[in-house]
Amino acid sequence: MAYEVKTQVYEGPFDMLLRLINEQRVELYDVRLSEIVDAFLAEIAGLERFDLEGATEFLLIAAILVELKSRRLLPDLESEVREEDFALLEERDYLLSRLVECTTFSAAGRRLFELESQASKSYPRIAGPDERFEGLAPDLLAGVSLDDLRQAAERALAERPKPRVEIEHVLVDEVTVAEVLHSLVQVLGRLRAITFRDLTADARSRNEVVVHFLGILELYKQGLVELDQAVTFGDLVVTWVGGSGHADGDSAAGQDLVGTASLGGSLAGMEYRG
Amino acid sequence: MSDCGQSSEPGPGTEAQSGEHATRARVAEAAVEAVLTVASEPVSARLLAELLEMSVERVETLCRELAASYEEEGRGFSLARVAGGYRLQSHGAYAGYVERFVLDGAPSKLSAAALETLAVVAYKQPVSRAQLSAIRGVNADGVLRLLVARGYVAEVGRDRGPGQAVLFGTTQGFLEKLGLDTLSDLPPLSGFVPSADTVEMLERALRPETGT
Amino acid sequence: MSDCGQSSEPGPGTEAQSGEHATRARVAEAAVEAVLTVASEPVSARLLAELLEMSVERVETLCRELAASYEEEGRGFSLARVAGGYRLQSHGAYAGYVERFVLDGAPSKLSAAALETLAVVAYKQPVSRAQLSAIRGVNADGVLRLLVARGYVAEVGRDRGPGQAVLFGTTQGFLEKLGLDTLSDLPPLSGFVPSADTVEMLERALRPETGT
Repeated sequence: MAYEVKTQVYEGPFDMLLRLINEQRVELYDVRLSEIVDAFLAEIAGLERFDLEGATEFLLIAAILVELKSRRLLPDLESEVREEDFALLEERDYLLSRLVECTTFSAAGRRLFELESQASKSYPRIAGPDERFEGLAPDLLAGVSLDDLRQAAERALAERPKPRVEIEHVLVDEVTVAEVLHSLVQVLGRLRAITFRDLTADARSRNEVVVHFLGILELYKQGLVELDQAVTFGDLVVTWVGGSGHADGDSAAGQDLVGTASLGGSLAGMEYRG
Repeated sequence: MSDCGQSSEPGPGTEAQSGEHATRARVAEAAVEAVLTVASEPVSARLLAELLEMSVERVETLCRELAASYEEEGRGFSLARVAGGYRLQSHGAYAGYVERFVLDGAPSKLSAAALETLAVVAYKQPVSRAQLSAIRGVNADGVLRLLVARGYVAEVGRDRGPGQAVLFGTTQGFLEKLGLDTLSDLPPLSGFVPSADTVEMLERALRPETGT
Repeated sequence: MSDCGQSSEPGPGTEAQSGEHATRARVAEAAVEAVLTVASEPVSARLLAELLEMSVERVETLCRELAASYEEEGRGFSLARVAGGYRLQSHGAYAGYVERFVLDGAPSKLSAAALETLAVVAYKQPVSRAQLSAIRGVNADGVLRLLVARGYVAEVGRDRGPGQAVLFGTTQGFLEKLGLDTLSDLPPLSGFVPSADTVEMLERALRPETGT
């Protein structure tokens, strides 16, 4: 399922993760880490004081996500349980408990929204006493000095929320995995086998090479290509085994792969920024 | 009970339905009641007619009947026709209670929010609702209505731009209460005063804040 | 007609008389109506009891009955209990007409992130910035500032620990906006804990196995 994540400065990593996992029903490895990172960086940029605690917390979560993501992305070459897996399990439990807490308050927030929507249909009467009681009604300005008024004006004019700096436009996705997948499926369907070096000979940037590599990994994961590397650091040969029906880029396989585009986009974005 | 019943039928243009809020006349009556409940100023028959999508004559008949029924039922409020419009007001028979309430119970001070809004109107007049909301970062309508009802603030004109937004300014009464001759006697503001451009920019910045 | 009936009977302390405004209960009801008509904020049962010279319990019963009768008669207004007091408000069923009248434009809605933060404040108050940030996973300053500016949340004190962090809580306005009488009317938080299925789904999404 194709989706787009709108980075909103005020939405935190937990929100983002939850929204993606809960509502969009995407797998964890589809989560755009760069979105999360960008949101966080934007928050930090807007701070007068650097929040070390928050940053540490965030880095921990980001690290867990990267770890989990990379494991899901790579083929399961060795399945033995390693020691660090236990540490990972622990971290995962931690993350899970945070997500459960966050889910709870998300749901509570939605309920508050419902209550407010309901209540906002009724407008309160605020007319106050009519002129018959004017003489009696306490003068609301009694005791308000000119200085109070000046201070109130300064408060009101100063206490403006800071305008948000739009950051979305900074990210330029030169090429996404979705686009690459589309062309890879066509090229491979036609040529059947090609070295990765040849495949990326026309790449204009390292980004594009990376994105192609991710595309190939995805195709491998889907069982559409076979990979062969005779010697370490040698040429990687990509062989199409997906059948001829897949030469059409709009095939079901192509559709399924669109989600991965986010990852490519995110890596491209990060590379671009670095 | 935190709120007393919230069925969700007849909006404007909705066909009258059977049941409690049934007949067309009853819907119109209730709509008048709803509007007058939230109004701080008398509402003209013409405006009511527009809101209810019926003739001015029908509105007048309806209001007369409603007023008579309140009187007959011995309600504590009455529907009065004053200064070119209709309004709900406390019934004269219960003025004693109202006086005691006004003396003892009514808020005797402007809230901080109301004072800030009043101050912004005073210094930046003429200002529109939207500008006020943008400056304060909140919808200013409720507070504005209170200030108008209390006679501190009044409509002073219309924006010439598209939309012709109503512009607000302070009243003579406001000046008198604060012992000022003219607005130029207001103490000067120190520090940053946003220009119209800045206000507009703020308005824009606030807009994407809507729910996901 | 310039005003609809201004007979001059029962003020406070006046003996109930026979006739339309007759029975004691009806006088009390009408007095409540009169006071709420001129009020601009919710009026506490205690104050009403004082004005009417009757017990708080009787006032509460009376208001409940009055609210029920408005509802039953399909009135355009309702008598609601919010933020610790009673107020007249337009009936939700006629929001369409009222919105056309007040021209507020829909008040800008809170974002999901703001709502979630609001929920944390509501259920965990008093709460510090750091606690909020920890729960939401990011710095909460921006959202908090918005909630304060919109009048949902305010500083309510200082932590006694080192650093004396500012503590936040919900406001009277929060109760009014949500149509709640007191904070104890908030739906219990336990009702929002995700189901076992959801937790399992989250758990699965985090499982580091290679998916196919």
